[in-house]
Amino acid sequence: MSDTSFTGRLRSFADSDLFYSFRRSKTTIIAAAALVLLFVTAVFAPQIAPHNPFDIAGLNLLDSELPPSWMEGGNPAYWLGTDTQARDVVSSIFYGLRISLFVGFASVLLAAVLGVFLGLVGGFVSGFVDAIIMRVADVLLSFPAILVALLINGVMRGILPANQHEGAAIVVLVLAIGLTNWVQYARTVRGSTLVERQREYVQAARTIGVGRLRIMLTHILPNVLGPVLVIATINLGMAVLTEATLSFLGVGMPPTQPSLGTLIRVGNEYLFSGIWWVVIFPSATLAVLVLAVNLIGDWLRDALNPKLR
Amino acid sequence: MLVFLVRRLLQAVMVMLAVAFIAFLMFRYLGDPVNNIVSQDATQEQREEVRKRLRLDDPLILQYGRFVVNAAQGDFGVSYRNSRPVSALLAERFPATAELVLVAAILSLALGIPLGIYTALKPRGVLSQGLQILSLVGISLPTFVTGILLILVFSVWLGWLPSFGRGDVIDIGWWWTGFLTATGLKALILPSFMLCLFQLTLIMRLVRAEMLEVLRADYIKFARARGLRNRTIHFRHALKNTLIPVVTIFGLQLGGLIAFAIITETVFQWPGMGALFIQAVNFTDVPVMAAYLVMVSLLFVIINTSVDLLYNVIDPRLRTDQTRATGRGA
Amino acid sequence: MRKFLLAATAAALVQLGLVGAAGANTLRYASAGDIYGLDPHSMTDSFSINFLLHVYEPLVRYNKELKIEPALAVSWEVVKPDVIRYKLRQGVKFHDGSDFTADDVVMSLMRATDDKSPIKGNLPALKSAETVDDYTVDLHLSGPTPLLNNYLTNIAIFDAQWLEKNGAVKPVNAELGEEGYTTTHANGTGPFKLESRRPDAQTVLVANEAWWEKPEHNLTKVVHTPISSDATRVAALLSGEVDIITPSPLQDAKRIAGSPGTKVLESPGLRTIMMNFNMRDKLVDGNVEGNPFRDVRVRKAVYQAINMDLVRDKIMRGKSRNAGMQIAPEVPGFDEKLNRRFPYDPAAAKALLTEAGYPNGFQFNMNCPNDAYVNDEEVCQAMTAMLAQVGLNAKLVTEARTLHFKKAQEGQTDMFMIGWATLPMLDGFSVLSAMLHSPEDKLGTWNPGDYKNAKVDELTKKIDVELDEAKRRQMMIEAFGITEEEVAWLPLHQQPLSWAVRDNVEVVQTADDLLRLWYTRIK
Amino acid sequence: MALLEVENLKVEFPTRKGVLTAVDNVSFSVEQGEILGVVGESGAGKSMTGAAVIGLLEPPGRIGGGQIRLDGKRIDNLSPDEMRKVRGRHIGAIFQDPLTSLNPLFTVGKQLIETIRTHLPMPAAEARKRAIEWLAEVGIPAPDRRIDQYPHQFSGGMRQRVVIALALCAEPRLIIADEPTTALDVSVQAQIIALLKRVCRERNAAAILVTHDMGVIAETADRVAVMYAGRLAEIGPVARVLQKPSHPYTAGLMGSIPRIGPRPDRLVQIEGSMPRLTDIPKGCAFNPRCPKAIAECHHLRPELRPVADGAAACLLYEGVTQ
Repeated sequence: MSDTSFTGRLRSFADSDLFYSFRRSKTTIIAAAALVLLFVTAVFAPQIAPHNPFDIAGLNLLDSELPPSWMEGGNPAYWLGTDTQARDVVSSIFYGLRISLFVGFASVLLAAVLGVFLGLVGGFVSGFVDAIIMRVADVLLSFPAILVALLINGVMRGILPANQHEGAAIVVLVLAIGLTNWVQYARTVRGSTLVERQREYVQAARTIGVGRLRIMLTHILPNVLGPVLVIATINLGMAVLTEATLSFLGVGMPPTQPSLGTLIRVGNEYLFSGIWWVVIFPSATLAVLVLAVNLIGDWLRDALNPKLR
Repeated sequence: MLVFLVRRLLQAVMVMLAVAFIAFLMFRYLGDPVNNIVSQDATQEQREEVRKRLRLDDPLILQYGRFVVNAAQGDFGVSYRNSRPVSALLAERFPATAELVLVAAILSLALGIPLGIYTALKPRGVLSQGLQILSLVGISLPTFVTGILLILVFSVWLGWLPSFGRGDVIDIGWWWTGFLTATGLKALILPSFMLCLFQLTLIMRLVRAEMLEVLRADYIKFARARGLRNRTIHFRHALKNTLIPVVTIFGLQLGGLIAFAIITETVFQWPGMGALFIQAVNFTDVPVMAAYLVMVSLLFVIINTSVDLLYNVIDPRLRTDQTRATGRGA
Repeated sequence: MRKFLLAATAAALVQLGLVGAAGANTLRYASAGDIYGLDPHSMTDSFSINFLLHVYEPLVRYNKELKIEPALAVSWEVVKPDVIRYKLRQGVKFHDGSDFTADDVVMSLMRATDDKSPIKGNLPALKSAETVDDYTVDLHLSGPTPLLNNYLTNIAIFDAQWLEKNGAVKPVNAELGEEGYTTTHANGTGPFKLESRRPDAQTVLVANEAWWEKPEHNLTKVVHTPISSDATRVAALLSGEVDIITPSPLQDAKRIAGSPGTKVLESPGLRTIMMNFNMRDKLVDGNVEGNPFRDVRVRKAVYQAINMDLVRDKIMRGKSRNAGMQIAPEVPGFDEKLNRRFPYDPAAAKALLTEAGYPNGFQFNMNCPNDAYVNDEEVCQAMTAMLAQVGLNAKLVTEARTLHFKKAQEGQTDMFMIGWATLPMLDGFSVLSAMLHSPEDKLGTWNPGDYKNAKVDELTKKIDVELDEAKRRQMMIEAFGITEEEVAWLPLHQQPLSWAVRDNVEVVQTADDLLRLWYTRIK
Repeated sequence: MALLEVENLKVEFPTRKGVLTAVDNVSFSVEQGEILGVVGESGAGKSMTGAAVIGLLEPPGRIGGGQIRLDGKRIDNLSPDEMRKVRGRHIGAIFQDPLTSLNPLFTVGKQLIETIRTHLPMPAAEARKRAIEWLAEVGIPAPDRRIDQYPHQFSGGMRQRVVIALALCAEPRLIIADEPTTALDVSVQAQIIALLKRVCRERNAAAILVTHDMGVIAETADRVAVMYAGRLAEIGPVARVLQKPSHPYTAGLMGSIPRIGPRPDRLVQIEGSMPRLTDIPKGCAFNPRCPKAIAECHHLRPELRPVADGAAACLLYEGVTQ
């Protein structure tokens, strides 16, 4: 009888195949470490960041555009230098990461859940329902996230009283990115569901009276998780960047609270002008984030894939 | 097959109507076009006049109805910004985007599939691990940063490639093509590579995942048992089976390319529909935006339908079984 | 190391012929946006109109010092307070060879001020025009119009026969879905002729050998391409694909100056950036009763809380010029004494706030564009930080200009940023009539904050019809004095013009940020 | 000299919990034209033995010891390419599920012609003629029309016939059939078995028939080898082994087959189940379940001894008294 206490469960996890394949591949360990590090810095940003870039009263324009501390003209208080608004680059990355991680993961989750469910329903219950879902997908597919965001933003601003706009900004971002990205998941899952639906094990399950919903979730879903994971991990990077473009349109976070994406978008204007650190470090952070997520996605997909075990 | 096409056509019309309706709903939140038409020091009375002449104050439904009726006759109205009929603008711009997206798509397949196969056949190889990480870096850097870096290296430092524009184009009747001139081709290299980067990574990873799975299939084991050469097994038997799901994803991602073209065209000043759309958003040029969205939605329906048809061509199981073909294609 | 690398590429480029002499004297010019079309009467965008004034010509034009000088008209005299007689230049030919006569002027003026013409507002006072003889025209006005010539500098003169032949007598009105012959064809008298045009891709002009004036320029061909992305535009210059770019991003100035073969031209421009105060009864996004901005002490506190020297040195890299007035020195109505700003003094600002009853400040909305003016978003962010230091909590929103100006126009902001260059009339009256006069049919269109001062309204109406230039300027200075005392607006600075050229290009940079190629030479 | 000689074959699987031995020094040989049946519960190592002979062990499985000789030449230590030439040309294979053994996207003819031309250089036209002959040979009606059809257009039985054609078209002299009839219904099974016997007899080809179905073995095989937990329990002529099994495990197996006949006696059931590879008992692997187990069986591992006209690995035959 498996020991269901926490330590027991932990021990049984420790010697399971999953953990074994994790231990063996070096890249996955590094990726996991990087991801944990990024999460920790994001969650504990206020505690560990040397400065608070969002406290605009504390900014002193005199020390803007300082190079990283190890270069001449650098100030040791600002390890990686400061940006045009005299915000410490390191702290801005920590705070920016917080927003980008939340928006990124929340929107990918929303898109994945919505997409997978509609894909399953579409593929499983083909015919009329399937046609509607696919056509709604086509409609949504043609709208770039930018336009959907403006619509949701407009509606949200219309409903909520002025003082709640701050909080609403994040919700608008997640909804906008999520609602425009679910289509990829839906179509992929639909494709696989059409194939799986023919398989004997599904017909067998139906003959013994298993509910359609349970069949979809417990039988078909594990088999279609592979491509979904690939898309989800790749889309995370895209979601963070889309958030930056939306902020540019005034829909996202206010400029005084830049996300990681916004730091890159603003910094990009200065790529040529010599203050490269304003864009290179945030971009590097994003690159590490996306890399880590995708490598872990790969490992998870191979480890969980029922066929590969 | 005909029934399938007719049904898809009907659905396409519905999709376009829905897209146009949502587009009109949305334009109210994009800012007021009048601000851009009249000069900054125009009087309130002048603004009212423009609003009246553009019939902006009509109820939404009326504006939408008028748009649909005109669109049916191919008249998408005139752009507020450069006072030219939208249909002419789109006809001029479509070839630029089409050629860019086409080359990017081909590039992503030409690079994506072989790389996907290589990383699948030698999963543990150092090179394939490296390739995988490299491909990931390609999509984790924001596109506008990669674009600028490409320009910095290939135009400014090396001076090999132009940093902007589409080079010389030749008018072959109804289409402006950049394929037939040296400068046109040179101008195409950087933007198409930047555009294909995202698609390339996705195809590579999907081909790898599918190939790994196919290599475990019984018919592959049987093929090896028959002593067939590795090359035949990998590139004939395994590859064809791998490509079926990749076709779906590719068809789907083709749509993504069109949306992505917007950023690429702005960075490389590529005179395509994407750049036109961004100008329209900045200028709240309602006719251009509405026409662009309707056309893009038509494009998506066409792409999705052709992908489903392509499914039948590649997968003989469907082709020979007519009834299931229409079922599957719904 | 980078310096060496760039030098090497420049040398390499020459051998590659990428940079090589493309034709005798071809100038490749890249700007941020493309011209909207080829008909100068069908649009109000000042960049497009100026570009087209290389192909078409007005009766009078601005010279290098932005003073009015004769163009197609050689002289003018006041026959009656509301009738001005213009003597036209003789022997001038249009590009298609037909002669320039008085009929062309009358039809062009009537076309520009036609009821359906979008630029009707640029020539408000004209009632009708009448030919006296082949080379003399009388303009009948609705009243004395001291700024008539300023307006005429922007009205292009078409060839009457050419218009009739191509059915383009009526102006083209984009909003009504018309596309006229003049949108895609051009026939002017100007120094350059249109050779070819692919919208948003390339427009090519060639020198007009038969131009009536001896050309100061030595160009044979001009190739204009729009490049909207700043970084790409700079790259195009550095890689030698273009000879001149306007505007050139401020932050890249050091880099361009440092690269071999390129240099930067910078000077403060006419466009004055300023902030509007919402003086209506309630704040849009405030947390206090009523509207503190109605109290001049609060407005003065905001004024003195902002350190414009720091903004100039840090954000604008020392290139902007701080402004006390809402107009630049080149604009009539400017007065040196009035241009001195209230001193930056956070302590005084806090004292004023306490005196006005808001010891720990209050919350309000501040709306700025992020793609309209030089470093607009960065300036607003810096101001938000400075205001926070005196307890004023500005909730900053930055967005694209169409969204920003829509909100500003509809009074949905407490403070909003706007830039004003008084073009095309180039006169203080433009600010007084649009921004300081209380909203009243044609006046006060950019006064959503509802600032109202009877004396200023009275003075503005008098200035509109005062023909005596000295008296007109005195009244303008008096009006501006009042509005400054009352801190009706918060002027910030004149933003810098920044163009970048290859070393072999000599160009005249004028404060209105408009490139006049007939003064440009290639060494 | 026998066509195929397998000596002390050992197949190992290195896993993180130590090296597992799936086939533990098995020896047997197959003469020309002879059909050797290999039976045993699933997981006894039957398929693993077949896979080892044809060199298709799934990694990380590997041959840990012993030799496999075909026509006297060792084939267990060949380079991958040399082994590839053996497969198909000298050793044919037939797998269990006809549904998945054929590539769905290629016509049956294309797969046949491809295999023929890989091993027997001939022009395409002639290869096609040969392929049609093979389809006829395995009993496919209207072969010249059906050659251009796709696998999904054939029934289960028909597809297994195509698989057999594919396995034989390069004229191998040894066939390894791994559960060829398991996926088919009974009526089709009989046809496939008859086809297999006829083909082997006509070509004097040897065959190893791996199955858990005693009925198939009784009808088809000349000799039968019984495997238990990766070891060879007994081997001998099929008639004798079925009637008078020497090894207690074989007896148990035979007892559990329902017989058509007058006496409705109870079926003999063997208690417990076959041990997993990770926990094979010391001594004779069958001892915990063996009714005749004696003390020594728990720690002495029996050698394969000639018994009657075959051989068996059981302490009963090593003169060890009760």
